[in-house]
Amino acid sequence: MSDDWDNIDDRRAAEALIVDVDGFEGPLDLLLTLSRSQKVDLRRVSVLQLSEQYLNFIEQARSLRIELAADYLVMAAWLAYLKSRLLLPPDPAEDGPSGEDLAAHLAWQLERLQAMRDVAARLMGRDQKGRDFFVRGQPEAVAITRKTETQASLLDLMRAYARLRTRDEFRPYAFNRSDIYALEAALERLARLLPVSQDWASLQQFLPEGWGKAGQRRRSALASTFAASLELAKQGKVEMRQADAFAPVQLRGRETP
Amino acid sequence: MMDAPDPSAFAAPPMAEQERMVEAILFACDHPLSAADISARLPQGCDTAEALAQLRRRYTGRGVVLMRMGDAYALRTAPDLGWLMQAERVENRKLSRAAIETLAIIAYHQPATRTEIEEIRGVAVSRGTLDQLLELGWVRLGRRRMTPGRPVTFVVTQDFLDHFGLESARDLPGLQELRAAGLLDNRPMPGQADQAAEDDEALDGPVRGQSELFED
Amino acid sequence: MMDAPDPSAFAAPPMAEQERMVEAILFACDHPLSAADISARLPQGCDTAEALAQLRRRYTGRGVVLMRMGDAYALRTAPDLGWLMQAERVENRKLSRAAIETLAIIAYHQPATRTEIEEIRGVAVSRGTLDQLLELGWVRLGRRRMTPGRPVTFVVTQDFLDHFGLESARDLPGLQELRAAGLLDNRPMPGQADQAAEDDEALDGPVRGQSELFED
Repeated sequence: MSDDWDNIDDRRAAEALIVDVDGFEGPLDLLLTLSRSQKVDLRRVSVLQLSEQYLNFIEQARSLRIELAADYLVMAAWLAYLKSRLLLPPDPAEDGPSGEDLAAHLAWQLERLQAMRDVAARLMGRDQKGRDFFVRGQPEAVAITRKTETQASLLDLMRAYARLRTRDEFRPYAFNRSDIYALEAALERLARLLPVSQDWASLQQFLPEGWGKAGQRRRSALASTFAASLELAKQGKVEMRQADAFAPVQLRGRETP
Repeated sequence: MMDAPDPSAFAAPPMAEQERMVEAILFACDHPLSAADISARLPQGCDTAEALAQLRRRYTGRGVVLMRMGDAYALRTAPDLGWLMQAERVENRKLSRAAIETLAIIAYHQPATRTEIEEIRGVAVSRGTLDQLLELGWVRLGRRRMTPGRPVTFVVTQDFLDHFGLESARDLPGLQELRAAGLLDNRPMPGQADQAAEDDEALDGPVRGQSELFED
Repeated sequence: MMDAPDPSAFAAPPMAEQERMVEAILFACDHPLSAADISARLPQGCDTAEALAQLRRRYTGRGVVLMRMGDAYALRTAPDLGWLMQAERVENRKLSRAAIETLAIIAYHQPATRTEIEEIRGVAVSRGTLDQLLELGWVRLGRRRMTPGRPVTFVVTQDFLDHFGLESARDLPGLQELRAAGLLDNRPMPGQADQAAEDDEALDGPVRGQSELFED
């Protein structure tokens, strides 16, 4: 499937051309239209004859210098191959499906497309809401209790996500998570460690593993841990001390009464 | 005026009263309600299914009829009286031929992947077609197909059933004939069978599509 | 189904038919109608007053009644059943952009930590946004992430799936699929592709989000 998604651009370009080929919606549509000239039930359509009609059409379009979408040419090549399989006696040495099998499949595809068109027309011909039958014109909402219903559709959701993932160039503010040690994380870690550390220990000793080396990671971890210890001191869960300005900050857990 | 029945009473109200309640609930509402929604609003011990069945009989042949869509119900004007309602008519956005065909393919082959839609129509699904069907609320995402690439699938919605007056996807016009004629099968191109094993589409085997909807 | 009576016919339809017509008109109209309004919609020669009288009798004691207000008529749910309508009053509130984006990120990347959400949105997530989503029941707390700080994660709920008509969050289309369905307008600028790939890696790395399912 990934192929399909990848060359969507090409395909969109191709689509624009398809519209130009006398209003046909793709090779199958063209084949279906051509098959009508045989004036037979689709099940009895002559695929050989159809292939010739198609190839003639393509030939004509080319001589008129109409630029054909790739789909049409691929189909033409395939039909030329099919024609040869149908006309030549089967080669016993060759594997693979017979020309008849391939022709039957193509006929089936055409029949299926026609069937889908027929049922689509029947569907649209059904009684429709707002045209043939109608909903209650004055829906009543005589409620005493109020309920707030939040509206959001799946489309809103998907569009929001699409918007987010495609506006990287506009990102006003972003940081690399791997080098940021969040305050919440520090708070949690300290709260977990303090009950077992009744002795004074320097702040650095509380840094999480892998964050104590140097650089941005250390700075982030230190800042968060320090802020977290202040918060815990405020809550009375930790005591802090510092011998002098710029001396190491020390802390120890405090037994809560 | 009758007394309001006490909703907290132990014994369920008589069936005639249950039917009135269901009638009032459905009447007040312009969108379909599931049997569960209705039950949730009725007093304990009510037989919603029976009340709905009675109500449906009562409205048969009336100017307003009880319609069912999926497991939900709504009152709608009788379709033969549509011509009286010129003033209420809502102009629908005109759907393109591609959109109509895509809708039909999803309805008859659901769950259908984009690739399947393209295979049947023989042309790429153009930008905006699925978008439009999703926006109308007639199509929604189904389960991803458990095949390589796990493609997204599309299925039709209750709104779709409601809009076209269908009780269920089973009632789609011509569905049985199409199935009997093998036109809903998933037939890989001959000679592609071995390749098909690695292909997105064919892994589900020959029985696929709506069958899962109907076999329970 | 009965045939639609020809509105231009000379003879008025039978009274039973006139009654159905009045019933359908009153049901579908969004405001009360006077007898003259109704007559104007009916075929020539109808006896609107008589049809209204019959309709009124028919609905006597039902869950719905024909009410007269001034010189206008409307069908209304029976006053004694008002208590059934209590759950009906619904105020619609649109989800804020911040909330829908946060929800989208959780749905696509669950389980997602707050930091991850902020990283993708590029702005801090306000407490209220997550609270709102939790309160709506669309998001709940998942397992703590086994990374430094053991941050809490958020995941979407069954209610979320129900509301958005999804069978599972895995059925949400990925970026490529969104683009293919025409839901994605801006395409990354050439040269931004690498950046995007890195972002995905960053997320998929220790996190093992759902994105791996969607981006291929």
